[in-house]
Amino acid sequence: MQKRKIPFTILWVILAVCGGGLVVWDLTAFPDYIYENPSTLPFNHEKHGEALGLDCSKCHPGAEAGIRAGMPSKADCMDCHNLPLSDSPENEAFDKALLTAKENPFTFTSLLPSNVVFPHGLHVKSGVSCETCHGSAKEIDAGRRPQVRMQDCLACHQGKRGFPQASTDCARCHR
Amino acid sequence: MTSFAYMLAALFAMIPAPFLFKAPMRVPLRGAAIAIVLLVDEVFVWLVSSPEYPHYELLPFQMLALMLCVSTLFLGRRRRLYASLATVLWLWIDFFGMLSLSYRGVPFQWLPFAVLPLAFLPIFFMHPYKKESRFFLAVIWAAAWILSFVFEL
Amino acid sequence: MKISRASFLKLLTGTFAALSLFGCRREKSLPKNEHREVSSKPDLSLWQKEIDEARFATPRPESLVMVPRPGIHPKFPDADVRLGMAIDLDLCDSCGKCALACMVENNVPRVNADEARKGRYMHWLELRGGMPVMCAHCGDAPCEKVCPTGAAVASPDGFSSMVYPRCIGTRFCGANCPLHARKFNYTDAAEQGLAAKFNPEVPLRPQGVMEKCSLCIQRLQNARIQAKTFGLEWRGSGVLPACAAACPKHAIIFGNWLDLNSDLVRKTRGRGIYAPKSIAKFLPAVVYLRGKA
Amino acid sequence: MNRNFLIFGLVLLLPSLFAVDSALSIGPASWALSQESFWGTPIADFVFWIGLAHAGTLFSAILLVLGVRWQHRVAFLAELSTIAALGVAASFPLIHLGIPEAFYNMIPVGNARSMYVNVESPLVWDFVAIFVYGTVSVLYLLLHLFSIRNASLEKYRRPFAWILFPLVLWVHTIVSLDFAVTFVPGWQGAYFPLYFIFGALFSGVALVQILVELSHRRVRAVEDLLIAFSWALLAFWMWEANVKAVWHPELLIFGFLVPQLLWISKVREISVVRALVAISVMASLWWERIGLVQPENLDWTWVDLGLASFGIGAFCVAFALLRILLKKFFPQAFDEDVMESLRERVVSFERKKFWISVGVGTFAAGAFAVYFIWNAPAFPGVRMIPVLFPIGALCAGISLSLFAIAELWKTRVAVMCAVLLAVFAVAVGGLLYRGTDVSYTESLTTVESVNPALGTSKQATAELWNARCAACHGKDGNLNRKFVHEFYPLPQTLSLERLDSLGLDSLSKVVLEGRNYMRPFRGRVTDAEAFALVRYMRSLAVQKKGGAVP
Repeated sequence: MQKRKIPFTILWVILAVCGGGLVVWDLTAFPDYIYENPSTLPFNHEKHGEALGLDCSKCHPGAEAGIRAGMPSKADCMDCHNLPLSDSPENEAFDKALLTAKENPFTFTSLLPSNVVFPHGLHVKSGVSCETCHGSAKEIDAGRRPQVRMQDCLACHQGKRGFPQASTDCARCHR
Repeated sequence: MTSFAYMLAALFAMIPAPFLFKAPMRVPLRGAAIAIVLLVDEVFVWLVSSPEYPHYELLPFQMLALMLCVSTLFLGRRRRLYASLATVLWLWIDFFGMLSLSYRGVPFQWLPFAVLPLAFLPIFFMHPYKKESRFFLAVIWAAAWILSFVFEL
Repeated sequence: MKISRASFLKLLTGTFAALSLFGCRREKSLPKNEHREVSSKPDLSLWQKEIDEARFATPRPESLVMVPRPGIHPKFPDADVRLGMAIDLDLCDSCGKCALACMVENNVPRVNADEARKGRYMHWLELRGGMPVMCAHCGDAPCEKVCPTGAAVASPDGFSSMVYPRCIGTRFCGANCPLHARKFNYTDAAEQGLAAKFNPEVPLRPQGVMEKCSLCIQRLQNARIQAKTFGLEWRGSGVLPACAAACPKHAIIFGNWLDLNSDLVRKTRGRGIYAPKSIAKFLPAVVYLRGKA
Repeated sequence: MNRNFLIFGLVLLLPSLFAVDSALSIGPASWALSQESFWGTPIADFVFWIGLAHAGTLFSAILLVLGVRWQHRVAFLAELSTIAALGVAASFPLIHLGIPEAFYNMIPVGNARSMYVNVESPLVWDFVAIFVYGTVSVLYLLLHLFSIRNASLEKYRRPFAWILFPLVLWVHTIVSLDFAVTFVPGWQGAYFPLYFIFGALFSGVALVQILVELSHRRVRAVEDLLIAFSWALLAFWMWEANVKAVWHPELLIFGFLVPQLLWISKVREISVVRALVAISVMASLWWERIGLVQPENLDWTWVDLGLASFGIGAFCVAFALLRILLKKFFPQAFDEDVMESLRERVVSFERKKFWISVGVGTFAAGAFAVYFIWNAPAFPGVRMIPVLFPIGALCAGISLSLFAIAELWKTRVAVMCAVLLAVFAVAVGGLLYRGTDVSYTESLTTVESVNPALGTSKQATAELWNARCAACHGKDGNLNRKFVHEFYPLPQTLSLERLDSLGLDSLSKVVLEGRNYMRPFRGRVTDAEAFALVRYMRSLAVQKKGGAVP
């Protein structure tokens, strides 16, 4: 009995290390970030996108040609919302909130580190659609945020994600 | 540095080889003796060579390694162990010396590393006290010495 | 308390089940924005003052030797871009406008009085004896060889780049740079209010990393991105680093050494090309012009 | 002895913890460095302590390999000092780093970001070699301890010594290459590997001499070695003086002349003199490293001195604690008679298992080389070799230890140990592969409304049109019917004729000031962009009509 104890203890330790390791792995592996709209303006991407034939870059200037995609200013909203567009309660709530909103009602904390440049326009031109990283309008409305992970950048740049290969030189993206 | 001075260095280095391990000596005395041989080698290199020669910094130590290698031919016991250790010392000095020189732009020289390991053939596969294996070893060490100069030019 | 084997097994299984359930939780709230508040409208005269101070710390110019015209980067023999600069010492009157422009463009911090006394200025572009000296972007760069993590790495565009997040501050690159062009962030300048975010395009460097002249990499990247977005090829045209743009005498010429029509190649034709003696053998891309060839 | 060591160590260690705290919290700014001289006393202390660590290996492994009959007691003392000194030595490079918590970036494994360490850099060799040296030294010490209890393990000691013997020399060679491969004039030297090895062994022997004196014993052979090494160092110092034209008389006095006192037998009999000679040797070698790392004198701060004191204090405390700990678990190792009897033991050589282990090591090193050549973009050729040997030695040492474990307990235990080790290695490797979440503090930016300044070229204007105008006017100049039809009264079509009749100037004014349902764009587009947009609109109208684009 005494003799058999050591191997069993080791077995349990192995199991514990395996299991514990996997759990730690799971907990710390990159999850999706969930984002709550900090703005007072309720906004619905789904109702604005394909349904109206609008491009992302209408409200996010630069999203399809610039380096960064900006957020819409109040004036950008007012381009259309100066008219009562529909009589749905959602729209009325939005119009009401817009009246008292400040000049830049939407701000956005970019998860992209400030030492990295991600040229939105260049990616769109190479065939990487907005949905590739940001997800569908529905997902965006649900609060999903793109995962900014260098390994994802690299997998794509190395041609492993179905897009053409691109440079993996540090100095192309890091500054 | 001329090739003549280089050959002279080899001869000069080998002079103390037969005597150094002949007599039983106390450890501090033997250490001092080897160090003095090294010092004399340094003075010799300082006289005949110049710092422009890329292996200038290494030369006294290569001479010492050659001397230690040759001296194992005159050992009475454990010749196999000490001959292999001395050859490894030589390889060590050459490899790491050239590695650090290569960072300074001196091209890395492969030939000594092709030749010196051949010394292990007679050390391990032939009788260490036979004349032939001693001769082989001497030839290989001499070749390593010559080649590391010839291919530097 | 004595635990029987069966109950121990149950306990273990239960724990695993609980932990695995916990592991299924796969969402996370956003990280806090750690971006420090730094002034973006600081008093430029403070920076100017430091440049004037630093001039006294480096009174001697680098000794120059003649070098051949910079060409292909040895690590990228197939590249058709080798960005570089030529500084015309015949035109330069060491006004120091380039140094200030560099600091403003790249958010180079000032240092506190204690650091200044020890000569730990952060200036990417130094005036050594009135001569503008910055990283020479060597082709055979000593810093890149010894960086353990690969934070100092050559770019296929022919310059030597620095990836700050990868840097762990061994400072080997700085020790190995004969030109002493690399600067170490000894203190957290943003915390002391000595750094300013003049340029939102450039990150502030944290304490403990190395930095150096990047050839205004943000401008190069932007120019390349702009050109490629519109489907054009970019070979180093249409962009100037901050120092070259700021030079009132146009003594700093920027361009692509491999583009025979670039400003750089045309203006250096027939001129004497020099490099600091300490790094002349490392194929620098930033060189000095003096007199005729 | 243990108590005195502990007290002496704590007296030095506790105050110096302030220096360590300051070095870690303030960073490298707290000790003497400049923007030109980036390496300071921590590096000198590191080289010094890693040198002291060599003593244990010299006395137990190297002499065992060379077939010198040696006192187990001294070897054991030296082995303990190796472990303690190695721990101290390893802490200095971490203190030295600008970002100490990111040290793992030097570990040569791949990661998900395809970032591979630069195996050309001596620091990577250094990191690997010291890690391996530490691990293998601990394994060797354990083997030694278990072999005292269990004579069947004795046959593994010499094979293990054969792995450790080249490794220890390799480690210090690599430490020397940290300096020798650089372009710093004072650090260059192709002869540094040998020079550093002898310096390390010299200081290590001096340390053992002190430890022997403190345990009130006398080992003449150690004193002899001290003299022998002092002569070797003389030769190196002379050569350095010749090559670099620097002259350090203080080193020759305290490092060479003082040890020569031991030739005089009357003086040599005095215990205090022997200890003082050893201290003088150690001090001169420490000073030599300081002079090497910082050729020009910088103003030392209290942290510099504090870190030096930390080294001594931490060593003494670690050494004493190790002895107290081991006395509890391995009382035989502290038993005079047992240790004396070991000297007579016949040491055989476990040939088969040694060669299997060497094979494992060779395979591991080869696999690492292949893995790196496969993944890392530029193969550094011969510059990779320094890192290969420690990797091989680590695997060979582990495999030999597993054989010893199998001998000591059972094969099953050894297999389980191997599995556990593999799991641990995979877990750590996986974590390293995955990397950390956010590695950069100043990381996130706030995005607000921005105007992407694209310029006014034809392509840029087209992009601007698509972004700003196409929502209503359509990408092709036809109205976006999906949107406009639903919400607005239909406006007049913008035909070429209508555009021309209005004129480009007034149209660009409409863009800026707005008209009817169209809101003003002033502030969102510049005047030049507005004009370019109008021209683009006209070109679209021309295209629509079937004409060529101007």
